[in-house]
Parts: sequence; structure tokens; C-alpha cells
Amino acid sequence: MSLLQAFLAIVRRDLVLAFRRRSEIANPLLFFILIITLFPLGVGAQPKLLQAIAPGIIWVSALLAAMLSLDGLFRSDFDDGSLELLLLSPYPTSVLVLGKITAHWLVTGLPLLLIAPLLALLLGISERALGTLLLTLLLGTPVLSLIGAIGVALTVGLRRGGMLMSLLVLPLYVPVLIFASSAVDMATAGLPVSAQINIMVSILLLALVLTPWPAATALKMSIN
Amino acid sequence: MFLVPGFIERFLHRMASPPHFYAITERLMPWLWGIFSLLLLSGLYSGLFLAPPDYQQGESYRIIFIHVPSAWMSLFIYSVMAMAGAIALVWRIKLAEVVAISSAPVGAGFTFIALVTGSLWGKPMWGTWWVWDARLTSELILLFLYLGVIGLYNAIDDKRSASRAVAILALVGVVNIPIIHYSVEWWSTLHQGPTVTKLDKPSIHVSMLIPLLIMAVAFKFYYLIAMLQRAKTEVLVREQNAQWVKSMTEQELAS
Amino acid sequence: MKTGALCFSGTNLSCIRDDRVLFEQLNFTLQQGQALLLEGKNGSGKTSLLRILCGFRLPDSGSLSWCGADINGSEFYEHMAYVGHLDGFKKELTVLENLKVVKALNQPGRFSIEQSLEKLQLAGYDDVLVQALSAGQKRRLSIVRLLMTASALWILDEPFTSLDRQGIALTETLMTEHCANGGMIILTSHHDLNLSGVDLQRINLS
Amino acid sequence: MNWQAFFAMGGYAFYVWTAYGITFLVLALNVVIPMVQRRQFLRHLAMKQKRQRL
Repeated sequence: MSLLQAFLAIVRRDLVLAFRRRSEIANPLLFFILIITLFPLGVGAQPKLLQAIAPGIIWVSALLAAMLSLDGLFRSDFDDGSLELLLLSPYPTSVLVLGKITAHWLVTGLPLLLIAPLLALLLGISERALGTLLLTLLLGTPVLSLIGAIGVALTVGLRRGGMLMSLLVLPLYVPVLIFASSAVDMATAGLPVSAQINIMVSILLLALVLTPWPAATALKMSIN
Repeated sequence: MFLVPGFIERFLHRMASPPHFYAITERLMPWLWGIFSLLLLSGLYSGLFLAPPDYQQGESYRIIFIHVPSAWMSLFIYSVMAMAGAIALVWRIKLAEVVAISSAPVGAGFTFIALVTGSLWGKPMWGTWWVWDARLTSELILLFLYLGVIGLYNAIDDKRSASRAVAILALVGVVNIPIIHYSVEWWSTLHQGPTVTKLDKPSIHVSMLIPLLIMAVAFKFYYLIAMLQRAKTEVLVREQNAQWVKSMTEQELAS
Repeated sequence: MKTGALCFSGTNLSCIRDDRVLFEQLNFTLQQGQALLLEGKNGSGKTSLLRILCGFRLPDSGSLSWCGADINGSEFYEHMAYVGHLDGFKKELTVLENLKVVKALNQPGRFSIEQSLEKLQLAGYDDVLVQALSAGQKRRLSIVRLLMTASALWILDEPFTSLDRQGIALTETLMTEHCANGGMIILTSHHDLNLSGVDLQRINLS
Repeated sequence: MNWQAFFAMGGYAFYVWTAYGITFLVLALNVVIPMVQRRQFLRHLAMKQKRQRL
């Protein structure tokens, strides 16, 4: 029971902090919309072409936005010493880290779901694919936060860890990118998507169980 | 360490101490070089001279004798690295840390070779240097994973924590590799159909299989040599304050 | 805190940093009611040792044990609290919000949040943002953390920095009380310690 | 089989020999670089000891 309280206390603290800082929520979201706006400017505005590459655009932008926001996941805790206190807590660090990841997703992943209809509008995604897009974002963005947490935990002690972190994390994002964008693709063509969705559900469950432990171990390594 | 014969346990125990490791490696090295050169020469001879040309691809298929063993090695070394990393994390054995990080550049080298030779083979066969074929793509991602490991190790100043970081990353990678591989395979069949599988004929003739296997074993020995060379340097750097290193450099000074 | 005898000890500890040996073959045993003062010049490894004792850093050799068991397999973290250079408070949160998180992450201690704040003369600061506190007040807040959590062992890195004379006296009284109640303290300090009646050991690193 | 035909590799000489060439270059570098590094490091250590003795 008290483990749950510790978990919730971490989530609540990070949510309050995010609302007091505000830019932490707004920046990744604006970044996401901005990249998506850049694509039509880069490849041309033919509706057919845009519709064809829309799933890829949305998901690549989601990966980049996740990367951008991840840097702040442990940074301020590392700088002000809260991370030390987190590690000294008698509760398992992996659970507390999961709390931080949960808060991070609520602050940066969830808003992507809310602006998905706007993206569909910008890129001309059909209405029948919108539901699939939402579902892949719902299943995929937590995986981005979970896997990303390991990368940040490994690099948080380094002065210029940001670039290195993307090298560590982006290759691991490949499966999410493939299954999510192909699901949206299929849905646009009116084909069934249950295979991709099932795989994404299992990836999410796997990540939920397997990532907090290495993230916690990596934090212990970074703190020394 | 249970269920292990006594002499192996003693050997491992001795190997786990840095000065012994250094001395044993020194003594082992000529033998490794000898076996490697023999295997390499016979592999090259049977691959380049004895094996007949392929009835479809002519002589160009001879790239297979380095391409396929390199691709095997790239995965093999990653799993060795992850295993050594796991041992280092759980039992805190310094030598396992050294083995893990010394494997990374060798594995990256083999991954690079597999990519370049694949591309050189693909040009005459497919008419293009690069295709987004499942295997080439997974190999490319594997190269990024290796570069991440090397980059992370170099970025962290304290070498013991750097080793722990590398071990964690290698373990995360090794769990992910099958998923990445599966997803890429799935993606490539979805996008282009399995037409590019001209390379994997269901059966390979014995005269081609034998040199392939010889080269594969030769590369295993090469890996041992290259990894141990790096490990020796790494051990020296980490143990530079130990007495045995000091006396060794003193001998160096005297000579 | 009075149940059973707690004991914290280190054997053959050594630490190497950037190819320089900071200390070697260091041994200590701390019983309930005792305090341990680490002395030494700047750069002699005091902070490194404290961080090893907290488990942040692995010693390059040697081991630490809590009541006879290795610290990682024991209840060590239920019984210890650490005050380091960084205070670990979120400056965008109020004093009370910060302390509630501390409370949720640790076992409750001898005093409630209110009592602890009062003891350090911070009563009434509950809803002040931490960024509005002075350096000395933040330091006092760190000590509040020690009082409100169950911690037999205090590990303190320069606890008197930025405290005024009255704050130092107050902290010393609390430390003496803590030892009298069967607590243990390990600390570094440049300030002359005045812990009357406490069994004080010293280790000089140099 | 004569040597010329062997080197020609049935018209694929460029691809085959570049592949083998790059392979052995990478393999050689991966052994030579750590050996050079080790020698340099030993020299550096020896210098350090000399300095300390003075």
C-alpha cells in the first residue's frame, strides 16, 4: 500500500512541477506540430503524396518530439539532488522510476493524442484511419517514454548527453515506428490492422515489465 | 560456478585476476595467431580456388565467404558482449567488464564489413549499391547499436561506471535485437515482396559450404585475437596503479 | 529505534579516482550512540567516502555491512538518511509539498512534519516556495528531513555550511539528542564540532 | 586455372577484390590499433614512473 503511495507521490509531484513550468508540456507539442507543418513545405503539397507518407511523418515526428522531451526526464532531479533521495528510498527504485515515466507520458505523450485530429486534418488522413492513429499513439508513445528512460538514465550524468542519447535510443524505437505507421497505412487502405495492434500491445506490456529495472540500474550508475 | 569441472573453475578463477589474465593471454597469443592463419589460408584457398563458380552468379558469389561469416560474427559478438555484461553486472567481475567493452569495436568492424561486402555484392546482382532489404537494414541498425555502445563507453570518464553502462545497454540491445529483426523482416516483406531472396538458395553446394564454415571458424579465432588485444590494453589502463604493471614497465624501461 | 543493536561497518575500503589512490585499507565500525567524523584536506576523498557509504559509488575494493549483512541485501536504506551538497528539494514546490514527497518515499520517523519544522524554527513556512528560502533555511529544511524520517544513521556532508551561529548550535543539539536516543552519525565538517557526551570517532584521510 | 583468369573473377574483379580488400583492412586495423595504443600507453607509464623517481 505504501509502495503505491510512494509511486503516486512521484507521479503527483512531477505533474505539479510540469504544470508550474508549463513550457515542459507546450514545447514538445509545438515542436511536433511544427515538424509536421514542415513536411508539406519540403515534399510538396500534393494531397495524394502527403496522404501516402502521412503515417510515416506523424510517427517520425512523434519519435523526435519524444526525444526532445526525454532530456528533461531526470535532468532537473539530477541537478538538484532529488535523484539521490529517490535512490536512497527504501522502496524499489524501478517502481519509483516507473512513476516518473508515467508522469512523463501524461505530460508529453497524452497531449499528442489530443492533437491527433488536427494532424489528420493537416495531412489529409482519412476519417476511418483516425481511430487507428489514435490507438497506435495510445499504445506506442508509452513505449517511447519507457525505452527512452533507459537512454536518459544512462546519459544524465554527462555534460552533452543529448546527442548520445538519441544514438542510443532511436535504433530501439524501430519496431514501434514500423508497426505503428504500417497500421495507419493499412487503415487508410481499409485493410484490417489487428496484427499490428496485437504486436504493439505485446511490445507495450513487455516494455512495461522489462524497462524500469535497467533504467533504475543505469540511474545508480549515473549518480556516482 | 557449480556444475563446472574443477579444472575449468580453477582456470576461470586464475583468468579473473588481471596479472594472470595478462600473462596467459601473452602465452596464448602465438597459438591463436597460428590457428587463425592456417584456417584463413585454407578457407581462402578453398573458397577462391577450389570452389566452382556459381551457375547463376558466376564468380561474384565468392564475396559470400567473407560476407556471411561477418554477418554471423556481428550477431555472435553482440551476444557475447551482452553475456559478459550480464556477468559483470551480477558478479562484478572486472574481467567480464573488460571483455564486454573490448568486444564492441571488433563486432562493429564485422558489422561494417557485412554491410560493405553486402553492398559490393548487391551492385552486380541487384544493379544497385543499396536496397532496403530486411537483412541489410537490420545489419545497419545493429551497427548503430554497436556505435551507441562505443560512444557511451567513451563519453563516461570513470571506466568502471562506463562498463556498467555498457553492460546495461548491451543487455537492453540483446533483448531488442530479435524484436527489431522481426519487425524489419515484416516491414520488408510488406513493402517489396520477397523477390530479393536470390541470395539464399535453399541448399548450398558442399564445395561452397566447406570454405564458408572454415572462414566462419577462422573469424571466431580472429575475434579472440582482436578482443584479447584490446582487453590487454584495457587491463593495463585500469590496473596502472597495481604493482605488477609497475614492475612490467620497469622491465620495459630497463630494456 | 531501540530494538536490537544496529551496527554499520566497513572493511578494507579503498577508492581510486582518476588513477589517484584516495584512500586504502580503511576500516571502521559504528555502534548505536556513536558518531564518526571524517577529517582531511580538500580533495582527500571525504565526499567520495560518504558517497561510497551511501551506496552511490562502489568501493574499488572492500565491503560495507549493515548489522552483519551486505548493505544491498539488508534493511540499510530503511534506516539511513543523507544530507549532501545538493538539498534535493524542488524549488518550484512549496516546503510542505516537498516534505510530503519525502514522507511518501520513506518510513515515518519520530516527529511529524509540523513538529520537525518547529524544531528547526521553520514553523509557518509550510506554503512558501523553496526558491524563496535563503541558503541557510534550505539547509535547515534538509535537517527537517532527517527528523521526520525513520533514520538511525545520518550521513551528513558538511551539514553546517551556510548555517548561522544559532543554526549550528541547534543542529549540534539535535545531533547530540539523536545519538543519545541510539542514533548514529557519520559526518564531514570544517567547523569545530561540539557534541558533548557523544562517543566520537575520527578518521583522518590524508 | 591461370592467374589472369583468377584475378579477373569472371568480370567481377572490382567487386570481389574490393570486398576482400576492405575486409582485411578493417580486420588488420582492429588488431593493430589496440597494439599501438598499448605501446603508447606503456611508454606514457614509463615516463610517469621516471618523473616520479626524479
